[in-house]
Amino acid sequence: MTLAAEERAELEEVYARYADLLDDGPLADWPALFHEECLYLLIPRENHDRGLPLAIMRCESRGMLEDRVRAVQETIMHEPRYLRHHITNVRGARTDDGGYSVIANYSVIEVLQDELPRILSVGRYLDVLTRSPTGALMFREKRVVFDSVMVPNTIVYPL
Amino acid sequence: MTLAAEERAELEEVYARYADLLDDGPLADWPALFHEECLYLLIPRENHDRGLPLAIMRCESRGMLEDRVRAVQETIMHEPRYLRHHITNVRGARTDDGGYSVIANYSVIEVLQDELPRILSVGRYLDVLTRSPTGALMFREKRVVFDSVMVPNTIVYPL
Amino acid sequence: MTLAAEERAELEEVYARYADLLDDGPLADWPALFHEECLYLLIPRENHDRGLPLAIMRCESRGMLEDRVRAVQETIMHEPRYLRHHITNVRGARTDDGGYSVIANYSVIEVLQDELPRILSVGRYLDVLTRSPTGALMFREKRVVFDSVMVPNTIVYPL
Amino acid sequence: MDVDGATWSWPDGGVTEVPYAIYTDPGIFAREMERIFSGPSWAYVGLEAEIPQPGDYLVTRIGVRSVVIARDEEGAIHGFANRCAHRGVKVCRQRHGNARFFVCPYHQWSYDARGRLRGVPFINGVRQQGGMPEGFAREDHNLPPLDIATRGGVIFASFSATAPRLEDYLGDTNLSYFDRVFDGRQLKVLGYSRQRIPGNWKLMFENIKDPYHASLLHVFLVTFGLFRADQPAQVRMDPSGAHGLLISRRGEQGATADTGEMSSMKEDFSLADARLLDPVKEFPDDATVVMQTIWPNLIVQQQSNTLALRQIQPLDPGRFELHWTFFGYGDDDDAMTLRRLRQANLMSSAGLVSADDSEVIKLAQDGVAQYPDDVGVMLMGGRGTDDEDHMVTETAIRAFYAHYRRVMGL
Amino acid sequence: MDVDGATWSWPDGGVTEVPYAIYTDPGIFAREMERIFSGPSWAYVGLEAEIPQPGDYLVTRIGVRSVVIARDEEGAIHGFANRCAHRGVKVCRQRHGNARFFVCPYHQWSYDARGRLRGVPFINGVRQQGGMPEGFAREDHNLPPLDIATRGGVIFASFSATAPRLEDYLGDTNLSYFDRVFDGRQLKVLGYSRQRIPGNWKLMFENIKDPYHASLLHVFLVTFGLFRADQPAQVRMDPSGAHGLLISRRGEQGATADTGEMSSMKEDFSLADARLLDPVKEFPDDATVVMQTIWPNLIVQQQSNTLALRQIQPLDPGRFELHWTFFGYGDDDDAMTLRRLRQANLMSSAGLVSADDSEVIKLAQDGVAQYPDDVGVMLMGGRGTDDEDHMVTETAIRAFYAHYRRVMGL
Amino acid sequence: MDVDGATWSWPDGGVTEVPYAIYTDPGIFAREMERIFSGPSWAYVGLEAEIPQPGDYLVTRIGVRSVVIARDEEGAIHGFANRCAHRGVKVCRQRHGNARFFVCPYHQWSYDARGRLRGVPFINGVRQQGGMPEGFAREDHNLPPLDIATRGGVIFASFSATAPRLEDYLGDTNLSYFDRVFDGRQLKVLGYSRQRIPGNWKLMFENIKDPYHASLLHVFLVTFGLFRADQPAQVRMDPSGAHGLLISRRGEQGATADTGEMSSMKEDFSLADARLLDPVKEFPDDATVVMQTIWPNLIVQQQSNTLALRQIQPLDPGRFELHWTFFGYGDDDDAMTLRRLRQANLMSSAGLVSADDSEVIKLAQDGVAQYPDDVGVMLMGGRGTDDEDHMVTETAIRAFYAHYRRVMGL
Ligand code: FES
Ligand code: FES
Ligand code: FES
Ligand SMILES: [Fe+3]
Ligand SMILES: [Fe+3]
Ligand SMILES: [Fe+3]
Repeated sequence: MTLAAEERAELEEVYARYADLLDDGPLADWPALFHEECLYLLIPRENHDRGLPLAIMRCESRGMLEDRVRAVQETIMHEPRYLRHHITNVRGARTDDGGYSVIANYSVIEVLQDELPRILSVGRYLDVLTRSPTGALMFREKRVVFDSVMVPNTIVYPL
Repeated sequence: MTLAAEERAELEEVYARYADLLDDGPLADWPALFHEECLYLLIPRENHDRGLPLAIMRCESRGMLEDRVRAVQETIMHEPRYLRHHITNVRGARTDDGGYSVIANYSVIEVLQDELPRILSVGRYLDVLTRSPTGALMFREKRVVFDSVMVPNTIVYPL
Repeated sequence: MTLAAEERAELEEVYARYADLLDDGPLADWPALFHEECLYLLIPRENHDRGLPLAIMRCESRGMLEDRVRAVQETIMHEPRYLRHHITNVRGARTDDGGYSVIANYSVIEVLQDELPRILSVGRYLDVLTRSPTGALMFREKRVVFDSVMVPNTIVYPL
Repeated sequence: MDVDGATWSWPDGGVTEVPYAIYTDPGIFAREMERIFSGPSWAYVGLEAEIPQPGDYLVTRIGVRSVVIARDEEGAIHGFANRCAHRGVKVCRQRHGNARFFVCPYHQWSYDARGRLRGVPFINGVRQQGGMPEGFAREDHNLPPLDIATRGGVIFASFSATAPRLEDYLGDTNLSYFDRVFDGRQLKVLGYSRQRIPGNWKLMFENIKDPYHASLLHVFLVTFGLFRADQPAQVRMDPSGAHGLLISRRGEQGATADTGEMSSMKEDFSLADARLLDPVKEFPDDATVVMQTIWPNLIVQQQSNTLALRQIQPLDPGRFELHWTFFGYGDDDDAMTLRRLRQANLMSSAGLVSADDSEVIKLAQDGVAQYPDDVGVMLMGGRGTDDEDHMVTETAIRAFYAHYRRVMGL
Repeated sequence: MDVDGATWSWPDGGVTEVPYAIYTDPGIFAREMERIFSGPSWAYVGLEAEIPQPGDYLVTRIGVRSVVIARDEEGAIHGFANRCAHRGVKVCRQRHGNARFFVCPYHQWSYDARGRLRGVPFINGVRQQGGMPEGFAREDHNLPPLDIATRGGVIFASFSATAPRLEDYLGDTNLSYFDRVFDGRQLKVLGYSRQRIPGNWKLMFENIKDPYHASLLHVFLVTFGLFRADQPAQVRMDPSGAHGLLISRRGEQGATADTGEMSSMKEDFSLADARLLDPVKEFPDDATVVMQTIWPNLIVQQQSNTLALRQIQPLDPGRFELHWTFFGYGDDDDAMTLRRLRQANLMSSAGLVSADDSEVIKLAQDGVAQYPDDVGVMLMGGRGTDDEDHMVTETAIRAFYAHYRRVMGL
Repeated sequence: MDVDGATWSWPDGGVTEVPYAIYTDPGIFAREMERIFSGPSWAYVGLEAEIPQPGDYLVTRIGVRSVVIARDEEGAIHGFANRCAHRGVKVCRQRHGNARFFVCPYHQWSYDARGRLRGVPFINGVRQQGGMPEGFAREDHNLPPLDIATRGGVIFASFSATAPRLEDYLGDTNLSYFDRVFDGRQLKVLGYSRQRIPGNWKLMFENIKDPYHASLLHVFLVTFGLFRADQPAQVRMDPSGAHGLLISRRGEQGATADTGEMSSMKEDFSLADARLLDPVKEFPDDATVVMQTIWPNLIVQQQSNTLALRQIQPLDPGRFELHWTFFGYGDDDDAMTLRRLRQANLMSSAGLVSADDSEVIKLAQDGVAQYPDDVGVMLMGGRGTDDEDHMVTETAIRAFYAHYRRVMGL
């Protein structure tokens, strides 16, 4: 089943805003893209393919997303860096509740101070979006399955 | 001549599915995106620009695509790897038979086991799509012209 | 405010053509995508974030863009190279004059002769597009804010 | 400098001064691979639970060397170098699998689970032509075998045939804490996390053997009282100093007389979703954190209810990989499994706590690499290398380097 | 180890044992660049068909050194180092082109097709100021020239003036097979394929000189009977052992008495589109595959109807580039050209067959790099270095290393 | 080769022959870091305008070493190594900021603006346990300090305490031209450009000290008459030859008697938008271009109205970074600021002119790296090292290497 142009346009907007908030902030607004009851998993493709449950980030509610954001900003010691997303090849299907189940490819390029850009992470989003009472699309589930199983040092920010 | 939103949406779907099948499989379903009489060329930009015909993959029918897929899976000895496509900046024009001639940019990031992600190939698709009796878009021609003329070791999977 | 599918499609076309002209030429046609009174800045994110005005390319008119293009082709000594753009996650808003203010993510992969592909530049476009008398969209302002502050040797072509 | 050329020697000051050269010098690294990782040590290579069935195998690295750990048809575990006896090709390309024989892709020499050469195609030639010469014996071309020792479901291997019994190697104290986690219950693998850290591999051991940093670097730990300098703690070593234990008990949160010096503490930070931290007691003693370091490549982590083995794989003087295996027990109920998975948010390549460590290790490597002739000082808690009953000490690091100097002859 | 310091020597066992150090040691690599690639050898640099017109030139590498091969106004071919005599700048940046003079970008010193310095801007200064001093003579600053030899449209070059005649260099047997492909007909370049392989350059020669692997590694070849150990074959060398020939004739497909040991064979694999393999006989003899290796950097491939030259360009001990030039003949009809292009599916950086080789070479480098002190064994077919009439032998590799040891003084 | 092993020596020919090995050899690079960048030299580290307030600091590199330059509460400027005295961690991670104390992230040792150790958490232990031993004195663990010299708002630093007065170091001529730009007016930073160039750091100095290339390589300069060999010019050095000045005055455009040899000139190229080039005279003298090179890491650029400091940061023999700081004066009006910003199109990592230089430096490194035993020749303008009044000379490069050889003992 393919998406109508208007549906695709709406999804592209959501993903553009998602990238925007993670790359250019404010990071504190990013959790608002998720439903209060949500599941966010950052999971190595190796675990995903083998049916192993371990994720390197696991947030089971918007609250946990907010805690992660706050920790990134207030508690985690890390070098300054820039991140840049490319989210492409969005494909999906309508769900019964007027939302969508979506698959998209992503890559995140990281720039550490005085370093050349490098690929921090690459993989696929396995998402379920639902509609808020106001009709806005929100993430109910987001599984970031990353092919780049060997992480270059540290992943500080959500992807 | 620009594409209407619905036309663009339909093309985006085709390319998303194309990426999906190569990156996450089943690879065996990938040839079905092509017309039985088709031409698939994986050609270094150097040859393309100089008018030299040699391609490093040359499939002149869906059957040859199937043979390539089967060889990848059954005969070629290769290290395990993940591939991830980004297909962007799709632009095209309607053709007389209701299909499209399309140009798109692509990159493929490769992840070998225990290695960091790297760019395997980058370049441009020069495609001709046609409609099947059922109205579905299929590739009649696909020229993968890759800028990354110096191949990092081996290209095992089609791009 | 989100863009309608048709608006998004029109913008995607503009950016696809933009990438096309820079990656595959003719480069001489690229300035025609800009309004005669335009501002093109290639500015390190570091300067942009700190409010420092210095850009490494600064063109204040289409004429200056033409001068840059001509210098690239006739006066700057440089090694042969291929460039490939990915312009993604386009988001924007309509402006009063029927144009758009747009933000998009970009990356440019560079291939030097006999080298492996590498990321030349990554960042974000901060653009203002306006309509020409004929109704075509043209860039009135384009700020290329690049995260990859440490430039790998030289940037010869506009990004 | 040239460590082999005897033009270089360890500076005075015993183990209170550590020369930066040991983090960057290729000659020292080469000797480490030889004497430490290929010497009479027991390197962690995996869990029995990862290769439960006959024919199951896994591939890992000891130092820079790829090795295969395989279970034979009788269920016995063996190990051998992952490098064909013919012309050196890596025989095994998958990280894990099940195989009766290991067949090299190049000429299909095949080896059994012991790494013994079993098949050589065309050994007698084809149609009376070619084949192996007089005197060629398969048994002369087995793969270099590894000694294997297992305990509590954990597999160790050694390139040397002269390593002491694993139990003697660990020593009583470390053995007892090892048995505390690996108590005979079935282990259940929950998943893996892998990261490549741009620092010398010894910086990882320094980090885990260093209770001093925990209350200062790890704001998250301090803020939520998970680990603090003013909490009851012990530092324990084996007699050699090679292995170490960091044992602590969660205490009060909030400010106390001693938190003044923990300037990093965020008193106003409370979790929006408390489920992230809802530890339950699951071990007989009161310890809430036990970090065990086992020479030369293993960290056993028990941080509240998140259990993990961290395997250190050096790549070169300036880089190492950390391979995490998260696990629980076969008898965990779903709630406990979920708890372990949630607490894993603190410890991984993206851990709320461990991210501090991988980031600071990079900063350490960046710092020392610029000053090859300088030294670091390890004076906290004095100059000794003995056990301590508090966290304000670098004694375990000093003990580690005392052992290191003996093994390396530096 | 230090090969120059005489602290290292080739292990006993002659050429049946090859030390892994020669694949990884920088000192050995430096010596290879000096004695092999800059010594009295003939390195392949291109085809006359690539520079047909006066002024045409191409840029390639001999070992790690960039060189220019140019045709002068009289049509004669010359070669010289691509490195300005002034301050070392790479003079020529394009892979190929047409130029009367080669002008360095930095100060525009210009050289002719022989690499002779012709122009020095401001050699006499400007307005009586500056310029070159007394005694400066342009002829003292020509670019290091290369000796050039051509045969059958193929161009070879040498940094040394003492290389033997090309014909003597190749020897009768190799010369006759060289002439078999380069028989005087006009050559038509079909295109290029380039790949950077993470392995030592000698592993490429081992691979092509090794008929033993073909029936085992190359499932595709075996499955379609293109190359099998039970087919008629010869291995031929020149007297020095430097060059080699692998000659075979396609035989039956399907199982035979001997295919049992070719466990990899896929009997049920038949092509959906048979056009991929429709070879036609085009050479006088019955050989369907002739792979020729020419010291120090060339492989001439005739695999059915796909013809290619593979040029080896070492980068460092652990990496080399393979530059493929595919060609046909000026008198090929379209059907033959199309046939060659189709069969190229088997041989390139994405070849159904050659992909096995580039992948296995990486696995070999990965394997040997971990064990610098070990050796590979080359005993298949005995210990000799003579010609053989079958495929079950490593004789050509042994012969190659016998020559290698002489040249390298190892 | 081994420069320390005395197995290597500078070739004959004084400074007219420069061995390529100095661009590629690790041993020579290590000695450069020691004797040149850590020796009695003054390295540029920043501008006072970048740290105007008490507590302001910036982080930069001298050679490969990270350093902090900080202004204390009294407004005095200090510098120290950015490397913790405890265990080597990079203390400061931001490129710039404001801080009263510099706190190492690992154990929060804190240092003041002089790099003096002020705080050591738990120095007395916790609850009578642990802490620092008898005899531990904070003052024994200060960070290695830098000597600081400032002039005209420019900050220089030295790892050595024996560097001469900055004024004596520069010499009268260079000092006067330095004062010409840094004349006491407030400086206004316009922004930064940073690039990593794949060449040896000395190639950057050669380039700027080389007026000979400007009229030949830089087609844009020549075409628009900004810099030409037939224009009035001087080359000036300090007595040591370490520092240099290239001074020229814009002359006519279009062809003249001497442009014949500037084959690169594009007479038909006129700007579509002339605002790119509308220089105004702003200095008392007639010089339109003054390029000053200050040993060991600074280029002061005045090209028409674009002013920049270029700081050279070597990474290894084959790579260096160029960090550009563009500036104007506090009393510039908007038109002048805009003019400087427009003219910056000529000079940066994407400069219409400087792009030629970064590209040619890569080509030089590519060229010399292939021929480690060859030499470059520097004969233009003779063999001397004295000042000249024209552009057709390499005298400043010869003077640079004469000084280099003395400092390096080569
Ligand atoms: S290399 Fe393993 S079988 Fe030959
Ligand atoms: S370096 Fe070639 S002309 Fe100066
Ligand atoms: S390393 Fe800086 S405080 Fe310990
Ligand atoms: Fe820690
Ligand atoms: Fe092969
Ligand atoms: Fe210049």
